[in-house]
Amino acid sequence: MKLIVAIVRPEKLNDVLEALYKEEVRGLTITLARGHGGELESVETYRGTTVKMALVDKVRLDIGVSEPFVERTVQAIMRSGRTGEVGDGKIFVLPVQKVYRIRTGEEDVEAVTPLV
Amino acid sequence: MKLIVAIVRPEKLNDVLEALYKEEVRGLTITLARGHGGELESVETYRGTTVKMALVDKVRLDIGVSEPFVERTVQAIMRSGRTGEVGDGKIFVLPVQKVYRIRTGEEDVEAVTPLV
Amino acid sequence: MKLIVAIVRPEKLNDVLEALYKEEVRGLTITLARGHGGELESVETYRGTTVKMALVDKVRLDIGVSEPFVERTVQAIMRSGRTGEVGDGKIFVLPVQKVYRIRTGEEDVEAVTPLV
Amino acid sequence: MLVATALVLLMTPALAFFYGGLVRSKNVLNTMMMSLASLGAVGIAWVVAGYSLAFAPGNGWIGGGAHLFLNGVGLEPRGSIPHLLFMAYQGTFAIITAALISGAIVERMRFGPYLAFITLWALTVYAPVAHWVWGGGWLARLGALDFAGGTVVHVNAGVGALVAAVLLGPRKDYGRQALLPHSVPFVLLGSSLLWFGWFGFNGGSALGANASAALAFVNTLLAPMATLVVWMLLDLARTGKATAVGAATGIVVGLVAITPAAGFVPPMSAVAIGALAALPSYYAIQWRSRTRLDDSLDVLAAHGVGGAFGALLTGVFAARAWGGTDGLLSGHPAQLARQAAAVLATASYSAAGTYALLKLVGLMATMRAGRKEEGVGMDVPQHGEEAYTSGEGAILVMTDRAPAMDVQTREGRP
Amino acid sequence: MLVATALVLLMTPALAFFYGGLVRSKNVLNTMMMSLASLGAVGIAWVVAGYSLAFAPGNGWIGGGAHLFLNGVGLEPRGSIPHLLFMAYQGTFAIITAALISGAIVERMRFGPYLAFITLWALTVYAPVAHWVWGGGWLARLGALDFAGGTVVHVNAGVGALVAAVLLGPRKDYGRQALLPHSVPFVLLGSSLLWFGWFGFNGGSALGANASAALAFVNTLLAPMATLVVWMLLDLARTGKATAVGAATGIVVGLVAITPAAGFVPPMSAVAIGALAALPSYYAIQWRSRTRLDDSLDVLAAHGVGGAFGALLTGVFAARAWGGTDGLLSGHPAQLARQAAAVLATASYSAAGTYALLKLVGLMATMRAGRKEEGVGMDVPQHGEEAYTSGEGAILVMTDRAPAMDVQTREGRP
Amino acid sequence: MLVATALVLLMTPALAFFYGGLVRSKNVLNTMMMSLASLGAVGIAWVVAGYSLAFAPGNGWIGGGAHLFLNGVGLEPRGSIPHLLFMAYQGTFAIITAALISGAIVERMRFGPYLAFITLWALTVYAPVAHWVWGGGWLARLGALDFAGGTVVHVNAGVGALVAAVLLGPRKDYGRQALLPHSVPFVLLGSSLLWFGWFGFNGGSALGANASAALAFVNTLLAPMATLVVWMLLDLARTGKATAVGAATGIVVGLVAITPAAGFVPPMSAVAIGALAALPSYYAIQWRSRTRLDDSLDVLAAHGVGGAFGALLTGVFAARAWGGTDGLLSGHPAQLARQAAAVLATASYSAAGTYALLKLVGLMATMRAGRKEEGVGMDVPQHGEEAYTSGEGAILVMTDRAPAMDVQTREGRP
Ligand SMILES: Nc1ncnc2c1ncn2[C@@H]1O[C@H](COP(=O)(O)OP(=O)(O)O)[C@@H](O)[C@H]1O
Ligand SMILES: Nc1ncnc2c1ncn2[C@@H]1O[C@H](COP(=O)(O)OP(=O)(O)O)[C@@H](O)[C@H]1O
Ligand SMILES: Nc1ncnc2c1ncn2[C@@H]1O[C@H](COP(=O)(O)OP(=O)(O)O)[C@@H](O)[C@H]1O
Repeated sequence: MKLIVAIVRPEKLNDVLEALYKEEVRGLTITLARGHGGELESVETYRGTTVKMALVDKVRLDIGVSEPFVERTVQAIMRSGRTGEVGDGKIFVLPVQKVYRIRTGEEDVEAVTPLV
Repeated sequence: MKLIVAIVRPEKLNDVLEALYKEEVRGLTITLARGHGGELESVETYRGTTVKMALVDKVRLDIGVSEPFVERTVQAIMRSGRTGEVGDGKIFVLPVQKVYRIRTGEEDVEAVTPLV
Repeated sequence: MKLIVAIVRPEKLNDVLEALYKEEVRGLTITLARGHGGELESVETYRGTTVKMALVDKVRLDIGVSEPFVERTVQAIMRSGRTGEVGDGKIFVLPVQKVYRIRTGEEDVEAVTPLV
Repeated sequence: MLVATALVLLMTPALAFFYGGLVRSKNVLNTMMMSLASLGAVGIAWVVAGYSLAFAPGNGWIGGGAHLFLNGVGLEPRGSIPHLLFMAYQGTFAIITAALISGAIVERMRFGPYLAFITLWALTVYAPVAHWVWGGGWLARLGALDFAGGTVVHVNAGVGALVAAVLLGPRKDYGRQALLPHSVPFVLLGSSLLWFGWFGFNGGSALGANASAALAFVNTLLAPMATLVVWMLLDLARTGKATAVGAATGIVVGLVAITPAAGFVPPMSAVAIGALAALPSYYAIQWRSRTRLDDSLDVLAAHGVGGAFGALLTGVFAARAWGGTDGLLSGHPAQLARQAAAVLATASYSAAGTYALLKLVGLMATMRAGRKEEGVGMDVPQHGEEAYTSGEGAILVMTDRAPAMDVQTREGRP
Repeated sequence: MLVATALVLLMTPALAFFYGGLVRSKNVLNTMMMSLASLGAVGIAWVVAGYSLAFAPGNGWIGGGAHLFLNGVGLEPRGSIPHLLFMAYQGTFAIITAALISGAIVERMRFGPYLAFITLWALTVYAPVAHWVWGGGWLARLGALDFAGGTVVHVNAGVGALVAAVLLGPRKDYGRQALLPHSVPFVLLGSSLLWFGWFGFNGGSALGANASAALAFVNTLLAPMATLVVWMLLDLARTGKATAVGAATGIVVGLVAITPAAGFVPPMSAVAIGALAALPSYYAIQWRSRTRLDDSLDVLAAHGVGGAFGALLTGVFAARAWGGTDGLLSGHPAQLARQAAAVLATASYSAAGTYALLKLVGLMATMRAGRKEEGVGMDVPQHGEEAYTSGEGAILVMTDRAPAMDVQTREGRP
Repeated sequence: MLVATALVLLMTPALAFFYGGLVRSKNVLNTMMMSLASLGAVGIAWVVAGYSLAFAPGNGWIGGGAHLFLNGVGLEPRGSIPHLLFMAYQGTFAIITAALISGAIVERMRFGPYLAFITLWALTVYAPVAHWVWGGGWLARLGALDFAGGTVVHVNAGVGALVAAVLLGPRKDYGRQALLPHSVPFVLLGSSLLWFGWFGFNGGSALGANASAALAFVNTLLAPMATLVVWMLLDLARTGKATAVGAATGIVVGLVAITPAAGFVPPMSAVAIGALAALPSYYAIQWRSRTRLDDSLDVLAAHGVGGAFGALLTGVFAARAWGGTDGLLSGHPAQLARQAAAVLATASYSAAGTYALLKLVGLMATMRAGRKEEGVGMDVPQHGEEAYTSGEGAILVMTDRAPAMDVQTREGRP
């Protein structure tokens, strides 16, 4: 089991969700985040105060997947989240020791398999 | 040391916090998130536009615990966060290499023991 | 590769960012969170209702770093995020299996090295 | 009068913001719609029949059918203003009174039954009471003073709210979880616009830009100032902190309390009424929040108690020299008794009428939203919308296509 | 009249909130500025030349140059009010009409070209049409009825909006993603304040506090009530849910539809106009959202369709007894033809004029924001601000220092 | 006049939104309460003593005690309006003037001392200055022109704000972090409602619906339009982006600048005053933000500088033909000198008085919140509330139980 944490551009989120959908990745959780990297900073002014926004809006996806899905998921995000400009984001693959489905108490692989 | 990441329903958060409190889990961090799983999607309309909300509001808990607490914490969340309907959420248990308490610099087990 | 997850006070965020900047940590992602720990709870009243806020605003930083940076990063956060009062927060160091840069597909160390 | 009517109309949206700010964000649209829909439903009901029932010639208890569908309501003067304008002005009062009740049942009553309820309420509870006091009915003959609606509007709505809250029962999380206002600035916006609109409510009730209007106007300025000060002091004494929700509530209570008295008492008495009125409402709110009575936005405490207290104080402070009948302080305790009679009569009728209507509506349809709906919030299930959206993760549905369309949209794009 | 002018002025910020609530939060400042800037740009253009072009003596098509720079516009009466005040009142109409168009092109038009466009539009499209109807031009002579601007304001703006939406093209995500309102409470605030301000718009158009004003006023109250009710019923029938955005839209459509008729029809006809007007606009919105026509905030459906329909219904319901010329129902079908002529003439001229102006502005500057700018939202690139900020991670820049200053600030502090 | 008073009353909540939008969300309630509380504290102080000190017969420096507690203030006319109404109208001016000062010390001054300060300020600084200019005091005799309060209100508040900002010192993060407005739409709402209310402020100062009121009204419309245009152009020239906060500020500056001149200058001069007034305030703000002077919301630059500049320009543009005394352009440079004298006198007295009062209040209580309180924000420690809550994690406390109750609540529920 792995937890894939991806930071992507908010304007690309719909594309990423679509790509994941096609790869049959069904469960995921997203969080609004703000990132700091090599991106161009945007300058804003409020009355006399000029401000550089060093943090740029991003979306974070947390996706728990079983081993066979790891590569497909990563590739799908990379394909669909890319614009080629600085700021496209990162993907981290974290080891997971255990996964539970709260509703049923199922564990690990069963916990992330949709029961449709 | 483990980091327990739980995704639960926002309307269940108070119950979960209460259950954790009884298990003497004292430290945790929550984040507002939105999830996508097998839940029924809700349909909304704005003027002529009809929209399916594919993402449902969830709350994410991050709880750093020492080994002996892992099982109790997981069970407490499973008990209190369950409604039995699709969408109750998941729990991930991640390995942690090191924990620090910023205030004192304490490490690992001491770092997560409350000092009341 | 490690993922450093730090929970800090929002009023200390600017100091932490500055300290990380000096340590040449360039990439990071932040999320607004709320924490529960040993902090003094604040009491609020709305009409006849009195309420204890058990959750305090915090900021969560996720920083992916290569091994040589781990210690410097942790120390920088500890130094700059400390006030000495209860509630300063925690740092978790998680193992990471793989990192990708979405823009280029670079992996691991290259993925977190800025390309200025 | 044109301006006064516009100002009173504005009070209903103001109420929408006052109430909307006090609820949780998942119910804000539902709460606001409960006020705004009154502009449509009650407004049209008023035109069709309400006005006639309240103001057409009838007996001491109810008006007649002479003005149904605005029959015979034209531009000829009624008193000093065109009849049509008088009808419109009175209509805005009916609208806001019905909307006030919604504060007792927000976050749990279904929208359809609510609409039916307030429309019927305006016709069968509000219109008769308005007739009693302003349409030449028995309370008018008795000599009860109600300048701009302390009993007709506020006691009436407050008691209706109490009955509605009891019949619907508390919200599922009431008393278990903290149910906090999602936007206090909206509450402040609402109470400010209410104050602004109330100048039309009280000032306009003199039906002309004369000395009586000026007095009512100034009193409407002074009383809430005093209530605001006393409320902040009570807050400071109790917890050391002057709350913003409290300030907004204090302003509204002051406005309510001065309403029956506005054109009948001297200005320093208005200050006294405002100051005194803070006390019963303040403690009523404190007490209510410790009971199982989930009058969610404290309509009873603010409007019922404030209105009743104001009506009684009118009997105390009214002075012939300032346009009223002499009250207790001018040596006529009888006036106080008349005021008490008006309050009691209104409260009893409102309680009975509201009870009967809600039972009736309850027979026709389920009034209360399910527990799950309450958990999700009323906005999405009842109105198909969220108040604040980010749009992410929302999938567009093409309404003219087959059910499989969302996959198709996802894949069939250029 | 002073009050009426102030109320109409308030409509432009009200529109800013109505429109601002409907867009995504990354575009809200841009959208609101599009309305507010009209207060400056169009307002000054009106003083300099617009008023003269519309109301100075001229021929049937356009006014003259006699009142350029307010020359000869003083405190002497024009009709029953001071000439200066008449100028100001008319100016507030020009401002809001130009601002209305912005609803068609929000979230994608650059701000500078927009300013140039609406300023020119007010002078070359609005001013002549105002002259035709109210300045003694050919439509006035023809006998077309337009009490407060159904054609001049609403048909004119609606058609202009259509042309602008077509020329600019849809937003990049239009029809692909759901573009949802970021704050429905703001939409409700905007529509409520619009209603409040509209009393000045219609009530003030009688140019005095007389019986005609009272009629116009009451009709402005009744028509939107009816539209609101019908709109909610249509919503309930279609999806089972009465939407809040729908309610706000219904109110505006009712206001638009009664505008040309306000002082000419009896009150029950106002109710009828309001109720009927819901239908075409409701279905126009349903239809529009399924096309590629990205008239983003439905200016055409609400103002163009609503205004045209209202103007025609004026020809149906107008009655001499209530201040109008007799219409169809009073046995004069000719009036309906005159109304249709006015609508057609305005629509044609507005279409042609808007087209020409946008082509002209397009020659001078790029009108449309880039895809990337659209993605980021217009607020930061066009206005250098965000609507809602938390301030975290914002680095202060000392404007009087060298470019390296932010590092210096970071390190050089005490 | 009734309407004008209501409009001026609305300006104080409008100010609450203007200021509240400009601060960080953790301080918004505190900031809004600083304006709203003035409605209570200063309002009551005005009734008790302020009105008498300003308008009862006295000497050239201060009024007398004849009208304490509204003694002798009734419905008899004073000039053309009831005396009581005159008192109320003037009261709304005192309230807003005191509230304006709060912009200089938001996000750090404790609420109790603030209340004490503005109440005393209204009595000892505002009331005398109002007496000098409008109560028949020495500036009135000198012949200084101040139509609606350029010096009395704006210079007075602006200088008071400067002194308060200096004495309290900058916020702890000022100049180190970016302190950004949390809701620019609220700022726009506030400035729009200010404009709307200002028609009462300037239009009402003619004390009647006459030609002078019409002139004041139209000038209040035109001047801010010009300021808005110039401000946007200055913004575009400096950074290429027309900011929304700038537009809101520009509107307020234009309103301030025309205030002393509104009923004395021809309309094209109002345009000129509006346009010119943008410059000093714009550059004052640019300059101020680079200093250590944390006049947080630029009260000095907008109101002090704008008011002083407007008062001087009144001496330049005033014309007997339009209701004023002849000014510089009409060949009477002496008027300019008189204006300068009025500005200087007001500024000096305000500076001295504010300084003395703050020192006095500082002796009684700690005025400044602690660093930690500043970090957390003023809302929770000072008012016991948050502006925007989600309610999650809030534990209900039963107020009538023992301190151990929250555990008990957690466990003792059904
Ligand atoms: N080391 C890191 N740890 C966590 N998040 C990172 C890290 N580096 C970058 N990010 C996230 O990725 C986003 C884009 O990264 P950046 O380095 O600017 O672009 P790119 O990946 O295209 O070179 C950042 O805004 C931040 O949210
Ligand atoms: N693989 C996953 N990775 C991360 N989060 C998930 C995953 N699967 C589900 N979730 C989260 O759990 C929530 C509920 O999951 P779902 O599968 O719909 O219900 P259930 O667990 O009851 O079958 C989702 O909304 C999402 O937030
Ligand atoms: N075990 C934990 N897991 C996750 N987050 C924690 C944990 N303990 C504390 N935190 C976070 O750290 C914050 C401060 O912790 P707390 O224990 O109160 O203070 P301190 O670290 O100074 O003793 C909490 O608000 C919470 O966000």
